[in-house]
Amino acid sequence: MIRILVIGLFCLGLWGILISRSLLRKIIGLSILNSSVVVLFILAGRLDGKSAPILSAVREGSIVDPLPQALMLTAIVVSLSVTAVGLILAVKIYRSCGSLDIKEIEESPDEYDH
Amino acid sequence: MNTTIDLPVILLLFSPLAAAIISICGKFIPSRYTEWPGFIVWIAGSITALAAAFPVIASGATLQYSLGGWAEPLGISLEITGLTWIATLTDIIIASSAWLCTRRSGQSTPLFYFFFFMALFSLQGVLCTRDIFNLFVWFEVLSLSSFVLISYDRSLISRIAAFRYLLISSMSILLFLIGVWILYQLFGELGLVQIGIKARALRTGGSPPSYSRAAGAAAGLITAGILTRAAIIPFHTWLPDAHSAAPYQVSALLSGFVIKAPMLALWRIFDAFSFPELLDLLIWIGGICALWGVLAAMVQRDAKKLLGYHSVSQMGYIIAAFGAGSRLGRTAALFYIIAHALFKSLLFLSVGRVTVGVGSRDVYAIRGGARRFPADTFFFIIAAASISGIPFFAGFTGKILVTESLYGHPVSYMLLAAGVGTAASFFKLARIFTGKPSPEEPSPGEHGSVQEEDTKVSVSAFIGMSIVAAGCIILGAFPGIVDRGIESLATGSTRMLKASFIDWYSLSHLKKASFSIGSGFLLSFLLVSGPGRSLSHIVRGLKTGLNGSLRLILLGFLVLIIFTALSY
Amino acid sequence: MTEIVLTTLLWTVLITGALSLAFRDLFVSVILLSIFSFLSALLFYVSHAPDVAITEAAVGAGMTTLIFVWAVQSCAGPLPELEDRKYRHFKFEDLLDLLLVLLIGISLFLFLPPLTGGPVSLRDYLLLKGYQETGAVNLVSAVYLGYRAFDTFGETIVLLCGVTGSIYFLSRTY
Amino acid sequence: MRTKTDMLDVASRKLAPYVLLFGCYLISYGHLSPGGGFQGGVILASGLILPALGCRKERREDLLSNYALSIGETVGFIFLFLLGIVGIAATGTFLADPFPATVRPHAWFIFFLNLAIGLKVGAGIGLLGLLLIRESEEPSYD
Repeated sequence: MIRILVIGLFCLGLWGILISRSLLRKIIGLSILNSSVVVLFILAGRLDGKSAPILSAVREGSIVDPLPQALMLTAIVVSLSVTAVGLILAVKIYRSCGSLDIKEIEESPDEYDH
Repeated sequence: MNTTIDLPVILLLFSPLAAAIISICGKFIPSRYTEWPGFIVWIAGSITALAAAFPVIASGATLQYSLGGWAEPLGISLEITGLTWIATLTDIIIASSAWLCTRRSGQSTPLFYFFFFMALFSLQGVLCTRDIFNLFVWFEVLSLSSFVLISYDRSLISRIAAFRYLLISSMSILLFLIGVWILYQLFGELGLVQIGIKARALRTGGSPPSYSRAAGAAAGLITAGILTRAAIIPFHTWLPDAHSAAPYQVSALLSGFVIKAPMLALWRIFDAFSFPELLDLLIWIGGICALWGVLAAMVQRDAKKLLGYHSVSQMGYIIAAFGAGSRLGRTAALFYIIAHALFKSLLFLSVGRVTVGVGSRDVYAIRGGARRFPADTFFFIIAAASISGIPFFAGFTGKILVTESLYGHPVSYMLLAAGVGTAASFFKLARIFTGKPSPEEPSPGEHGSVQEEDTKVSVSAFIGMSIVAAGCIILGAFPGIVDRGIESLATGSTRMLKASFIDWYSLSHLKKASFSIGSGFLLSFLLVSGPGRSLSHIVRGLKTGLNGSLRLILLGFLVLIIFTALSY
Repeated sequence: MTEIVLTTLLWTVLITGALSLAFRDLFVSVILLSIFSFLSALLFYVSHAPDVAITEAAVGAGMTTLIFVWAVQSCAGPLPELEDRKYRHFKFEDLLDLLLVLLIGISLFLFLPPLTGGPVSLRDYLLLKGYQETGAVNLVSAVYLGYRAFDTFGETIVLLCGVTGSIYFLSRTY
Repeated sequence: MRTKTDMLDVASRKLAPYVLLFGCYLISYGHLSPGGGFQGGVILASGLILPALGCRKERREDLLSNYALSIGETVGFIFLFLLGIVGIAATGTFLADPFPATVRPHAWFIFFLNLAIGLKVGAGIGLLGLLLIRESEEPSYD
């Protein structure tokens, strides 16, 4: 069940990127996609361990794998940077075009194609 | 045969970073105190490192470096192989010439140099790292600095191109990360060497089919993620826009090296995986890529977009040669990577200077470039002769190597046809240098940023472009010597070199070259004739928007995952 | 027991994400995305990943939301209000997209390895030696700033490039 | 930003120091408990942004100027880079723990790394947030 839900979350992100025509909504889709990858990494470590990977807090049983968690810290920061740059670019595009709709933006006159 | 020498690796990696830090200080102090020092620190550090590494590389060994003293599997290791060494040298040549052309142009600001050197730094990381998650981090640094560089000159088109690139590359890198997760879940390793050992054990040992399917899917996801960065069909749609919208110095760097570095990373990943079925598929992908790229390039009206589609096409040659898998194929791929890096950056620099000087990028409108830009015309001729495969230039040697490595394979005929198209489109592009400046051409200064100095080539730009042009000629003029060196670097051994058995100027090779150039010349007349132009207009109308390219990329991922999972 | 908690949380995360994509008002979408981040932070906390939970809460629910709110506010300014309502009728193309995404989901479902039972050698090594070798009680810190500090170094450079690029894009000269 | 009541104004001013304190806590205890340089840095940044977000425009006084923040970010990054170089000097590898193994169970090196990252992230993200708020107050159009 968990497996289906994680993959469902991933598909939701992809679907969001694909169908939405607003640039901002595409970035929302990208955020969801990124979260789904983080959830995948974290949950996979989770199901084998019984406590957080902090030695002072280990109660009984084994800990969860700390390595994917460290990797995901990096992935989250990277997604923050990409989101920030993407959003600011989208706003700048909106200010030049007056539209956030990708179809309208791409139909804006391109002097060499017509 | 591994040696541990620390200094060259660290120097190679961190001299671009130091240059970036020095450049950004130009925001606080006058930038004339930071411009040259940054460049000199970078080039001196890199060249020293390469020189120091050379004895080890020449003896066929590699330099390794574990960061923080933590070895794999937990830590991260860097490595300089022969491949990295020669690729870095190419990178330095191209980047220094792009840097020299940037001086005195509108892009010459501390921030531009900062992102320029950050891109070089991440390229070095991509080339050196031996850890698959670390590769992801460097890819992200590379793409973030590319976004800024592409949209540096504030035009709407460049912003849209940067946004498309951002969305496509971020989406595909997340699929890449899922591949990394599969590998970690299966093998518990992130180092490429360890992954390779376990993957080989998986293939030979009788493991359950679900495991090998998962490993295959991981290979597919990772390959597709990297192919997106290398702009191979069907993942190429971001490239022509991004490379044509960027300032021309950036296009030279992007087309010259930024799309090659992922190829070299893929090379190391394939060494780890050893996946012959996927290599066979890559040959076909390469053939289609070469042919489609050149078809799209022939019909373009925008000079820089034409060059951008040519990058797609030439990446097809590289990946087809790489897919051949043999030692000759690898030599051909590496040779072509270097040759294409040199002549494509020279093309972007010379054509870019003309288009900026004239204030237009329309192939059909610009005329008389040779009178106003004599130096650029000279460099253009060298680069165009190289890319079209005229004997004694780099492209000729490269094309012989590629076709020899694919001897008898149907794809080699596709590559021959692509060669005809390449010649044709460059004859078409060369028209911007012929004739007299026409009266209807937009006058300089109309677009605001065009100054009178732009038409005169500055000394530093001339030196920069001469270095690259010399590289093109050396690669073409001494094929035997150069290829032996490249083959020994590519394969890491010096015995039984295949490249030394090729008869470079045999009759069949010369016949092929003259056939492709001759028919290309005829085809170019067809292209610029009335019907050809209207046909071109129709084909140009088939461009894929952002949503279309996302669909195409996801479809590519789907096909590749299913193929690799079932065939591993 | 925890299985149930995880499944419930995942469902709520999924539904919030879907709602955030479905709402027409971009502002509501952004707030829902913030709730989505917060819920996934909760999910990470339940999954014994407190470090990731704090990061997700600070970044996803905090900073990202701030930037999103700014973007939505900037795009609804003096210029005519954007509304993608008029494009909202379902088309054949959308069905093909759905099919494509579903096929990718199905192939991932078939080919992904199970979520449990991965190799544990690195984890056991860290439990045994991590504290002695790096001195960090928090083993995530031991990996993040000890064994794989180079990743962290690269990550700060990503952030540096992102922040510098954003500032450049925001500046008046751009 | 239309309706900023006195309540919001006062609350955001009084809350900010505690947020900053919490950020410092996360940074300095990153090796012992959940948290660390990055998380603490983001919290620090929100502590810097909070007064700007809540205060009325005319009453706004930023804790640190943009110039100071950009200097802070650069200094943080160079500090991090130097920490790596110290590793080269001490043991020969970049980002190695320079403290002798006898001190080892104390995570001094990780503490310093957290400090550098916290400074860099806090200043960088704080600067970004402040610029966004200023930009929304007086947007620029091309």
